Amino acid sequence: MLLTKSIASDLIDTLTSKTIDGIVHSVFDHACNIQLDRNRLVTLISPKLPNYPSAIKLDITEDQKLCSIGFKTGMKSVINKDEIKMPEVCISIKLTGARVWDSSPLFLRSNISEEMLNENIEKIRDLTLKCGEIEGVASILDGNTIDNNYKNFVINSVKRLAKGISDLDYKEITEASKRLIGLGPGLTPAADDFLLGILASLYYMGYYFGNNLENLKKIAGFIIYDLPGRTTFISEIMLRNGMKARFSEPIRDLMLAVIHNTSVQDKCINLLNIGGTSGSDCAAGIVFGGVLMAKVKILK
Amino acid sequence: MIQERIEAANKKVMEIILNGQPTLLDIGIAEEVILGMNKKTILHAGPPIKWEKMSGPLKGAVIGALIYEGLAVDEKEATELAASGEISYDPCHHHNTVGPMAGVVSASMPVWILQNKKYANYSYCTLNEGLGKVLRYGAYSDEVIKRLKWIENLLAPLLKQALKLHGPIDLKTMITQALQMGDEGHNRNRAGTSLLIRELAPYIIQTKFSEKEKIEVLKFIDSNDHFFLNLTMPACKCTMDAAKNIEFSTIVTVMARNGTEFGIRVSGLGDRWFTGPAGIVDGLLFPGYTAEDANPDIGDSVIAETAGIGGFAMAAAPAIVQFVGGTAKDAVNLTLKMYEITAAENNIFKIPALDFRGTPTGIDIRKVVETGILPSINTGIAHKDPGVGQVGAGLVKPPMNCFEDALQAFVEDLETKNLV
Amino acid sequence: MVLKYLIRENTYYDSVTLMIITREVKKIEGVKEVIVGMGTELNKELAGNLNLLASELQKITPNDFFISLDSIDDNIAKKAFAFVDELLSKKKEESEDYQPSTFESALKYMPDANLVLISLPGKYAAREVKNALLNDKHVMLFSDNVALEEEIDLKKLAKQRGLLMMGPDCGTAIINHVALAFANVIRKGPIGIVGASGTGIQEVTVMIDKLGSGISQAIGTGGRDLKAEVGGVMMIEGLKALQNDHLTEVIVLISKPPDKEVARKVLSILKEGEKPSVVYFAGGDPEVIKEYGSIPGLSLEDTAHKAAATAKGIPIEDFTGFTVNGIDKIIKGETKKLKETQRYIRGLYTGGTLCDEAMIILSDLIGDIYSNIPLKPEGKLFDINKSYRHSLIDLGDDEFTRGKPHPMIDPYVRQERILSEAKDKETAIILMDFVLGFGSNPDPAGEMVPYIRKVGEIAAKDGRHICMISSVCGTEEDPQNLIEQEKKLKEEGVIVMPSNAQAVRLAAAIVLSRRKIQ
Amino acid sequence: MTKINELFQEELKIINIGLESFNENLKKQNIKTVQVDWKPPAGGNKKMLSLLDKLK
Repeated sequence: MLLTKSIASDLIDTLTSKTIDGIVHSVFDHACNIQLDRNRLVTLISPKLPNYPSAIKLDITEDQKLCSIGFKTGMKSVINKDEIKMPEVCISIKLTGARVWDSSPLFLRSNISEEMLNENIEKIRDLTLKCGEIEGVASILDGNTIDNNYKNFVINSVKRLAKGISDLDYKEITEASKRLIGLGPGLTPAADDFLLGILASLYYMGYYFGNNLENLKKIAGFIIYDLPGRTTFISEIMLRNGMKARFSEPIRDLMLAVIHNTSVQDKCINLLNIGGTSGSDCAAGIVFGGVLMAKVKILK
Repeated sequence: MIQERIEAANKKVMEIILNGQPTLLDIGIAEEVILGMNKKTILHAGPPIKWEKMSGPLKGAVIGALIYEGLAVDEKEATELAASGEISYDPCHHHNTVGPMAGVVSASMPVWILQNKKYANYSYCTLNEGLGKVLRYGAYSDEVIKRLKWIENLLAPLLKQALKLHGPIDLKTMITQALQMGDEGHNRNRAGTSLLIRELAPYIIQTKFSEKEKIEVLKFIDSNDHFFLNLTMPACKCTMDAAKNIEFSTIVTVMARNGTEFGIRVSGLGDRWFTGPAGIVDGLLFPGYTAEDANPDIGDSVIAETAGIGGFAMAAAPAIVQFVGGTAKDAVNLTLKMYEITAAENNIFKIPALDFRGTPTGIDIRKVVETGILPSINTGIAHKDPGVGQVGAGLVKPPMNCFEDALQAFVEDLETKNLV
Repeated sequence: MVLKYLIRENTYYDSVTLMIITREVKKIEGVKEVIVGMGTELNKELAGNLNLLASELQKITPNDFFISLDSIDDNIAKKAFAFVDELLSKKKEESEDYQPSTFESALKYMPDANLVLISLPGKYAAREVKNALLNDKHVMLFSDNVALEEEIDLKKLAKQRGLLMMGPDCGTAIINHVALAFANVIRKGPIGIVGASGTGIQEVTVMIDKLGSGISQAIGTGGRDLKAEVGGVMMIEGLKALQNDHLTEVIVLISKPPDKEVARKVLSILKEGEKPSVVYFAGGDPEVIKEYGSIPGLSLEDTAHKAAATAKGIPIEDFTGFTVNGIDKIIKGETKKLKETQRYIRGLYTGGTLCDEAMIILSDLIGDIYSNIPLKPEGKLFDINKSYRHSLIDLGDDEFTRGKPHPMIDPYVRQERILSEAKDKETAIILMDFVLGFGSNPDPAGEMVPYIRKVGEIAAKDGRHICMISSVCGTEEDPQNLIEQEKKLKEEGVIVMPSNAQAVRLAAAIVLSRRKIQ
Repeated sequence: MTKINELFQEELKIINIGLESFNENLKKQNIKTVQVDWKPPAGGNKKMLSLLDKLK
């Protein structure tokens, strides 16, 4: 029997005393996705990964790989609030007693100066270019030196998205994000990570500038308006969570560091270290969204 | 042409390393036995570093040492003094010395005195303070200072007497035995510590100290599995020191970290350091700590891997395989991988699980760069804040650029000599 | 420019793996562009913008993984995908046996290794080959995409050191009765072979086995060895070694028609030696061979027959007939069943040299043959996906595989193609090869069975009968087992001939007998 | 006797660098092999490769 270290708070509603069935959707070294239905997902992660929405962190060692425990794609699983069972391989994961990791947003007032805020955003830009993987969408942070397929493809859409947000032109926002969702390699395509970063900046920077959260949510909603069927299932869930301002621990930590001017560098490096290009693409989104919000400040 | 020269030089270096005879001679006071030390000198682990750049544990240890030496009464005074420029900081490695974790050595600390009998060079290391809140992890509370004083006033004098009665101890043989008893000489020192007690106990009894004091000392050593680490390290140090400065050799003679940077020295490149950022240890944390709490890699103890034990002898220590993936085979594969980057197999340190094959010894920078395989180091993890102590243990790798920079410097050296 | 793609439905890889793939594939020389990702609309559009969107990619969904790449030629694409496959399947099982990281360290684990088998991406291969040769190890180099200059240098080095250097692009060899890369399990015997073609060696060794004889060694040289630039270095070294080998009594040489000078050089080596030799220069002039005292082989099968006869000391005759009884009855029966519109042979080959052999035989017997790898330029198919008159297709040619493994491993291309041939009212005969042995698909016949049935159904609906003729290149000792494979085909009504050449001749005979009736 | 002819007398012992399926096929034939876990030298870093080559 496996024990659980922590469980994301948004899963509390999903997992009740009623037992539901799920199918193992995909297995990686440190994560295993279980699909419950078209809209719901539970992710088992090893302690090596940070907490994120819909994730359950298993109490195993960091070196232990999930595939070596026996999880396999297509396997049936039975889930309720106490336990996840995989009858085919006799795995049982005990959920009771796990710490709850609160995946909801942490909006706290900050009175740091705008210059400081901008500096922090620039710091993220520098770090991403220096330490990040800029083979994906993150390459757009760089002026002209890098030339790759993604950059050329996204640059116009990104510009349109910026204009859409600053003009509050919902149609333009939707059209532009439609040109981004699902683009790039990976389980979470690069442009999706980028959009997630924009959502993070939209919410946290937007809150700093005193925007009404309902307005921010509306824009977020339009950004992912055309989500269904445009990207992978996992990415879809990730963006839906982002729309609700639910972000992974490294993203939330970085945004809090930016707003409250704490250890931006450390938190940014943490984010950049996330799987492949994902962290860097997301950081690029944060920079892009951050610069945009610094310009727009209060949305009309 | 040049290849032959390098091979010849490396062969010589390996002969020196393999022929080393580290022997425990005595215990002395740092200021009296270590060259170039005075009251205002603080030696530390790793490559050179300024006060401002020091990480939490190292700063804490410096503060503790200044209080211990009576140069400051409290943290505030010590911090001021530390930053004043009055204190000279120097790596242990510049003084034939090594220190675990923060590796801080100050003037009045007792030190083990070792000699490489074959080449007549000496090395030094402090006595291990035990577990919990200790100076080497940057703790400097009263109990820490008190223990240091106890070491100075009882432990060291008593062991010095016992050693005198016993005579010199051949450490190479003792380390060899420990490897065959499940130690790898870095993260596990239980067998070595046991062997040492067994060897010294009859003589501790014969010392002129009181019953109570003898019991205190024996209990102290017994309570600390890592007591022997502070002998393994200087044993490796005097072995490796004899092999430095051999022209054309690409063998690494020093690896060390100060909590901020990782540094290496290469035999054919003299006293130059090649440094890069110290890594974060990938390992198991003690309950209640998270990766956030961990300080970057710190300590001179990686001299063990430099000399062919520690992580390189992982296959010898099945008891601590949870650090490397969980199975004994993982441990064996880890050791096997190290043969890819080393110049020789040890003639004395043997691994039972590999049919008594010698441990991979003598890291060749060329092989590291060519294969992309970095030395695998077993190590403890210090809390990033001073005074908290050890929070876990695991594996760490040096930054690749140390080896790349060293290789580049090596080639440039040859170019100025018109040899390539 | 060659466009290739690979799709894996409902498959997920982490982005680290995909990044490595993108990086590593882009590093391969000759790869112009590559895109790796999930099949989202935008990824497909991006692929389109980069001219990397094959029409099949349109159908995939966001939960399907795909790779599409553009490279300068087929070989590079093939290599790139083999490499991708390897990267994707690289699941390091925990606690597996230790694998040393370099050739040098492998030597420590096996200091007495005598052969190094190399199948790295071409641009890395030469360095390792050189290393192996300098350590006095024989080499089989499976990789292609090795520069001609490198091949020349490496072979020179090998010759200097008296070592074998098989390849580059050497797909088949049997040394000391060990099948290397793609090869069959062949009985021991007195016939030694040196060949510049992989499937060529497979067919000849298999035929020798079927004829009750066996081989001593089968050395591959790689396809370019007999070019003027390389000068047949390894062919000559191989022949000399066989001449000095006391277990070899008869020598067989297999190659496409070589450079004239090289041919003379090679033939004179055979002439100097005392051992009888059979030489097959596919479609080449037999007179030159006779001039030097060697026996010319007319087909791969004839080559095997002559070698076996020589070894047994029985008279040598050209073999252009059949070894099965009642062949006339088969011809008559099949001819009767064909409708008037059914006039043409359609050959669907997985082995390139077998396809070549078939074209050589057929063009002699029934005239012009069309193909994607024609003997003469005017025989080139206008559209390789659509057969025209008598068409013989090499499905192993890169134009077909498009990101899939070779059809000897994955029968997909042929499964598709056979159905479109069935629908064509002009198709009279479908000819197929099945290559067994190590390296090949574990059940090539079984994989085709459902499609063969469908062919029957399609034709029957239309009141037609399509004659299916095949040969299985394999032995009873092969992992797939010749008998079982043949049985599967026979049960589906496929006529199974003992060799490719006989299968081809039977097809020709049926076509000719139809012509007579008409 | 040449080295090639010597090879014909010996038991094959093979070092396989590349496709692991070849190695598996050899193992099925009870051949002693060592599979190399090959990676591009110096991780493909051209500068480092040129430095290494200078030392050869």
